[in-house]
Amino acid sequence: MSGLKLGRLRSMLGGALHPAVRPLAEQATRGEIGRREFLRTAAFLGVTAASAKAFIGDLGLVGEAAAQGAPKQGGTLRFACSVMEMKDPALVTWAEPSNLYRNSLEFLAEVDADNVTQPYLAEGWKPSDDLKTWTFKLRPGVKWSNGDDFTVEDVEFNFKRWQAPDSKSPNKTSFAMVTKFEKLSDLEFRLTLDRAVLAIPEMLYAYTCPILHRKFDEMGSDWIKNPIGTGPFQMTEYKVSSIAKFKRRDGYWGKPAFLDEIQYIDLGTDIAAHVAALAAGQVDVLYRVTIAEIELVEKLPNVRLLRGKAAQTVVMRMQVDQKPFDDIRVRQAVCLAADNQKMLELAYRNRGVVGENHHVAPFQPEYFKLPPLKRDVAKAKALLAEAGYKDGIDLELVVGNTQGKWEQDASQVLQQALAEAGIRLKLNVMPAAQYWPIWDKVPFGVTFWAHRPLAVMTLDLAYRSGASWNESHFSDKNFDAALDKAMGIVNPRERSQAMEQVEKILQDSCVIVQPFWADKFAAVSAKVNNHRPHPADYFRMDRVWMT
Amino acid sequence: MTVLGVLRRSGPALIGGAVVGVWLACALFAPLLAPYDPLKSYSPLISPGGLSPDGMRFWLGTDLLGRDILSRLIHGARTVVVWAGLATLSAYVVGLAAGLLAGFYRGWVDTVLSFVANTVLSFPVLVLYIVIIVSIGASAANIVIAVTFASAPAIFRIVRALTIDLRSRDFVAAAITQGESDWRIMLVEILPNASGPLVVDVCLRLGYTAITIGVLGFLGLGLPPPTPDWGGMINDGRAMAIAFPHLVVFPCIAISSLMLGLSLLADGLREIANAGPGGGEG
Amino acid sequence: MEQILSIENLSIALPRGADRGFAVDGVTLQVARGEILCVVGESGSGKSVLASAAMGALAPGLRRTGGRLTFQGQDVTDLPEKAWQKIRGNRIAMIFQEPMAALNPAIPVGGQVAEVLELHGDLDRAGRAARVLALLAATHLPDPPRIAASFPHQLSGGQCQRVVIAMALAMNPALLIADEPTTALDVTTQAQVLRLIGELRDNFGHGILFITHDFGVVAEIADRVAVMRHGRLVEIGPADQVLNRPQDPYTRMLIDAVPDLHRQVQRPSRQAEPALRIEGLAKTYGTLQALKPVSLTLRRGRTVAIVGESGSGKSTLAKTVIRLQSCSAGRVLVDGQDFAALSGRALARARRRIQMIFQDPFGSLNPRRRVGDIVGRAAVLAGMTRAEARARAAELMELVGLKREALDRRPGQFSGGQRQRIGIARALAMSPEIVIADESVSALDVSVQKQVLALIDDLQQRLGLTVMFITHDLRVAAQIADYIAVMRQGEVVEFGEAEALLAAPRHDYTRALLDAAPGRHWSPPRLAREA
Amino acid sequence: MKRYIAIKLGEMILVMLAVSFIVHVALELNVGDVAAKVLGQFSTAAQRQVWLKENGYLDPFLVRYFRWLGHFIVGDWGQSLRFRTEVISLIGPRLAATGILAAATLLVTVPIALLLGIAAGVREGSLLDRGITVFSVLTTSIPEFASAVFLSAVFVFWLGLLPGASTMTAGFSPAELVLPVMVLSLYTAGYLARMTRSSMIEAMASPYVRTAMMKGASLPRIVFRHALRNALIAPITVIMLQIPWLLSGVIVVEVFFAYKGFGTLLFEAALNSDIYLIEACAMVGVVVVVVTQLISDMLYTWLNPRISFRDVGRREGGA
Repeated sequence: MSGLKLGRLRSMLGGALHPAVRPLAEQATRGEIGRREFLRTAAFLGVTAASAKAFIGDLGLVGEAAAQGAPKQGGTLRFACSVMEMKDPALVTWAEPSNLYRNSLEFLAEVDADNVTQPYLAEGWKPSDDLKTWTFKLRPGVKWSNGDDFTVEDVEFNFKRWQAPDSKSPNKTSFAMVTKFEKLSDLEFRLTLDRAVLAIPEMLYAYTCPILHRKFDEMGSDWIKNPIGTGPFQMTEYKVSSIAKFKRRDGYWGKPAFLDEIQYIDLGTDIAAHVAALAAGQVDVLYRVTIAEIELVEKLPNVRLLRGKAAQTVVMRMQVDQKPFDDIRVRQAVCLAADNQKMLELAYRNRGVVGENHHVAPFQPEYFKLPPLKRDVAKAKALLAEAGYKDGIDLELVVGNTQGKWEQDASQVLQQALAEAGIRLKLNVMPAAQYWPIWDKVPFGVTFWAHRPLAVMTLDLAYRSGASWNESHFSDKNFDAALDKAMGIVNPRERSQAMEQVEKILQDSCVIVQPFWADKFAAVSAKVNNHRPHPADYFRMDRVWMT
Repeated sequence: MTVLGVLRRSGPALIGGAVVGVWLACALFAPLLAPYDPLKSYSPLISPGGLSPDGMRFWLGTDLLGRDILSRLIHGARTVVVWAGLATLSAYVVGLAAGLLAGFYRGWVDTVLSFVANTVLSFPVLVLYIVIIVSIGASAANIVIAVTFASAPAIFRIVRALTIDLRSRDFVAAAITQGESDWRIMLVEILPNASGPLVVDVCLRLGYTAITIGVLGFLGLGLPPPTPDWGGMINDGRAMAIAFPHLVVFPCIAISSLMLGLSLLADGLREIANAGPGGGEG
Repeated sequence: MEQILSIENLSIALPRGADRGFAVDGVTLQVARGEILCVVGESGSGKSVLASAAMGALAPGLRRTGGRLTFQGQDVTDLPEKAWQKIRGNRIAMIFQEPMAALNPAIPVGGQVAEVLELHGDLDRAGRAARVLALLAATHLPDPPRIAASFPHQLSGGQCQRVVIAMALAMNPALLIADEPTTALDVTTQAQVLRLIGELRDNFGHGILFITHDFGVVAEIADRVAVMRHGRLVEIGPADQVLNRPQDPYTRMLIDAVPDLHRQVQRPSRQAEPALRIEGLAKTYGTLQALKPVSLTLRRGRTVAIVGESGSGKSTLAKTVIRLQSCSAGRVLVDGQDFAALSGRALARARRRIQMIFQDPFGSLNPRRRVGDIVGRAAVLAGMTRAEARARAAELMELVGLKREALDRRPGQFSGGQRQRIGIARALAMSPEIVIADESVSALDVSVQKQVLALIDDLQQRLGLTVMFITHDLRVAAQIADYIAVMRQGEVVEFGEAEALLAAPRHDYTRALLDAAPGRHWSPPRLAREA
Repeated sequence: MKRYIAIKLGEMILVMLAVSFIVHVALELNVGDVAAKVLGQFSTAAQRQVWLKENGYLDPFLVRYFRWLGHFIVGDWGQSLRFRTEVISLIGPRLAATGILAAATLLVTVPIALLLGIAAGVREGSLLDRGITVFSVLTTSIPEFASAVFLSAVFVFWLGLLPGASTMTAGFSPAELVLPVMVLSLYTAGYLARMTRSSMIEAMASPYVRTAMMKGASLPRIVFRHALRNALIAPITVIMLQIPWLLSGVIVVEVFFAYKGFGTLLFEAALNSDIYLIEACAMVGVVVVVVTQLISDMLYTWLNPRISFRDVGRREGGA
């Protein structure tokens, strides 16, 4: 992690700095905190990151640099993306549909393509020192597409909906710590939490958190029928698994979008068809390109491959309360025998960063570097023998290929590696649709974890005792406490140090084999400008233009 | 009469038999014939005939995970022979039993069995596969079950028609007048005489079953990895085929050559059977 | 006399690997205007190949290796295909064995006749239609317009053969080649077709090359006779000479084998107790009454021949008696026990008492099993060990005149006659009291037929068998039966002692059958066997 | 004939009952997953249980089956879980799309296949025959998903002539039909050509062809007037029997080219345990199969005057 040039930073940030920014900037310069973390925290402290765009090139995000030439108004963009059912945006279960309504529905905060959190419908926010009280100020002058004013009542409606006893939204659990929603004025509200949470703004950009109109339920709880939103586009057509169209609307509170129309075209489940469609000029943007198509996309004329780092990964997680994984020696043997580097090399062709079995990415702000993992087949064997599996052990790994065949490929490399230690791994590969209903039920499974701005967000969801998505059933009081501690620290450097213990407990417990952090790819036709891969695949289309 | 003796009577049968024989040999002696371990990763995406960094030559190249394609093809023959063979065999057991019973007894037995067969045949086959495998999961054994379920009715029809025909032959009448038991008549008098057309059908069905396993792989319902199977190899390499054609071309050649061999064999056997007396033997 | 067709020293080679080198071997013969030359021979004698050669249309694999073919003075030996197309159907026409199969199932027969006119004549459409109707009328088909519009499957076999003949006559050809034209027909139909062919020769003076294996037919129709054996012509001459004073030993043997309609052998006394009584046996399929109540008594050690044309119910009777199909009503009494009412184990036990010898020696033996297993199976069923069964099978083989080595072979390696012997051995293996022979000699060549009939007769004498002999051939019935039952449309119309019935038939239908028997006035001369 | 159709339709209803029951039983095995599919993989067990109860999934199996049956008969085919819309409204357009694909495929396939089959069958064993046989065996032995790769490599990526996906979202586009039709035709044509060839060979060896030859007819006349009509009976009935196959067998091609037809609908429905949609698809499938069988039988009778409808009902075999 190289430092920033302090002079450049100063010139960029100008004179009017929040007092806390300066020590941050110094930390950044010394390389103690990441560049992105600096920007994020700066924004967090009320510094708008408007001028930060100049840094994009330095941020390790290959792809779209600063705008090429002057933006052009108009045009229709065709976006290859599955068009799924999404009557209730708070209930969608995939990022894909969120990218559709993202054109019309907006969030309180935005995490942009650089992983920097920005004000959105909320103009700003301010946490208390103990991070248990958050005050949000809403943007004035925002109007719904039906002419209504956007007020704090809309926000209150959404929070109540998420937290209602019969709520089926995952938001119910993710905002369970919010004990009180207070309306302070028409454009101000305060959240009271029962524990310190650092990532409230980031959490509010989750794809289940779009702000719906306060009368959404009164109007039939069907957004497809009543597509009212605050965003720059208006939905005009919606055919599930076929096509969705959004037209630019007048009266948007922000800068009007460049595109006249966006069409989302459902190309089915086979990504080969997507690439073929892009090659044939039938679509302009691919939602996603998997590692399998990389070489092909690189060869295509008039197509650009976009690549970005993201904290997305697969984990081969073991349920710690299921035989034989309830014996830590078995889990240790699996982790020791696994070859994360080889999985990255073969299954993801080295286009990523090797994983360290603790689910914190080196490019996430709170990462603490632990000593590197060492593969030790002999020790794995010894542990197995100790656990009573002298002649090796038979395990079954369930693979859903939810993100592509590389999950299966990685599993096959794992299979080879484990075989060396006498672990006979059987792969049970099933279609994604079949895998999802059981993703958290199988004793040993491969799960894809999408990007989250902060590692603690993932850890909180997936490894805290009793957490809703705790698929491994991992439960450790020390881990929970350490995580709580880290989550209560604002200063990145201190937080990173606090993370040492969190990472170590998780790594030592051998809950997951985490082969690598997978780079993110997207592809666009050469006509498309300023489309940038977002680490979480959250695409805002209002700044994209066509030539 | 020896197998070779029969095959020599028809050019297509000889060629087809040779191709099928080569693949059978591959299946039998895969570990001896394959130059490398089919499951081991060496060096990814080497082109055909290329060398790995440590100087090993891969005549058909390596796949995405660095496994030798030639070795996987040779071992894949075993997968095809075993699983397509098993699936075909079990479909035959069911189809034969039902067909013999229906054709021999006619009457309500025939009505019921024919209705069951028609019901399954009215079911779009691929949907049948998908529904079966989605509801009982994808595994080699379940593929066998699915193929059995889907092919048995067709076999049933063939066997039933043959049985009805043979049932009217005088040698069956002779057996009846001798007071032979029904099952003996079916198994000793009828079944061996139905084997001619059935052998031809077996050849073709084996090929289609091999392809079906591949198609199921395409739909995400195939044999579990890392079992090297040709359909799966094609499917795995499909997305990268345009950048790395060798991933798909060789397994395709393998599957097509086996199909071609089986079809030629079937054609040849049919020719031999039609060639007249003497053809009924062996 | 004008020679229409002249074949000189014609040789036709068989493909390599066949059991002999030539299908036709140095044959020389002529057909003159207005004469019928019958080519007689047993199966495999090369007579059909000769007919194809005369049409210039050898089957693939055959080739001419020598000889000349002259047609109406023109050397047609090496005529190209195009030229042959102008001759075929025009100047030489053919009549086929299976008239139904010879007609295209998808085209109305009128159109098929008209096609010949279209190919060779210069008539317009209306002219052709009129000529088709005239031709159909000339072959004595009723209601020609209706026939012309019919598809082959809507016509009877005899009608189809008339259509084929009409087709052959369309261009009034000089030469007609008839290849076993009546073999597939019932005897009364056969008589009509033969009469028609004779009439044509008389009226139009065609030369006719008539291929047949049936000496009765030869006696009925031939002007001259040529006898073929293994591709060679063994004898040729006027009909009277060849039929009554044959020179060649082979011809003599053949003619000697033809059963005589007028029986000369006296059979021993016929008084015997009943072995099988059929009482009011009936069989219906849906609304079709295949067997009207039939009653018949078979006496021990005697033979009853059931005679009738196809569809008369004679086979249904046999199958119902032996329980290959169930009856709708009636009883079958064997020693007072109703065989028709048995079931289960009792039926299986009783089955051995009635056995059957089947028609088709190719279809009645399981080609996949060894003869020893087939014949010895009865013994195994009776509870003998394998070795005992084998010994018994060997005994039976000797009984039917086969060698014991035959036990290790499969049916495919035997000739038709030998297979029929194996079939007889199998039936006898059960030590039955009653044997039903269903057309058991009709698929055999005449020389073989004679041997098999003699065998059955001999066994009957030795074992005291009661025989029910189903046949369509009156000559065979006359040869073997003590009693004859004549069946028509599921009914026995006449029953009586054989000589009396043949000499003085009482029922019209019996009379008609006898009248239709080809060559009924000819008694084959009984010649000392020299061959 | 009327009687025959009535029998056939009665049979169809029986088969539909049987098939619907089988599908219900098969999907019964993972009925619990339905809630997970509707509510998302991250929903809680309690939420799923409530949903199952609300939607009647906790009732006994037979109750649910007969409830479905009752609704189905009156035209209420239920809601698709995946598309959250009336099943009945989904099927029509998808069926039409696949119908277009199937029709185009047959239009391309049939003339080519018949021509090849006849050419090969007239002279069995000739070089042309061997060539055509090898070609047709080859095309039928390349899996469709492989030929789809090769064809799109050539026509989309290399030559850039054709669109790579056939979604038809911008309305009907013949160009988007080309590749799927090509892939399907390759396979079907080979199969059909083989069929035509063998029935041509049979016809050429028949006595009536010999009769025609003995009439002095030339080879072309023999082939086209005598052999062909009889030889076509089998292939034409096979063509009809291909239609159900096209309807379901196109799944691979439709998925590959993202064609929004009946095949992809079925595929998605099956993968998502979308029970009502699967049921409806299966029912439509049965109707298509039975109706094409019916038409095939009628064609058979029409082509083959020997067969009456009574016989057709008893006819065995088929493809």
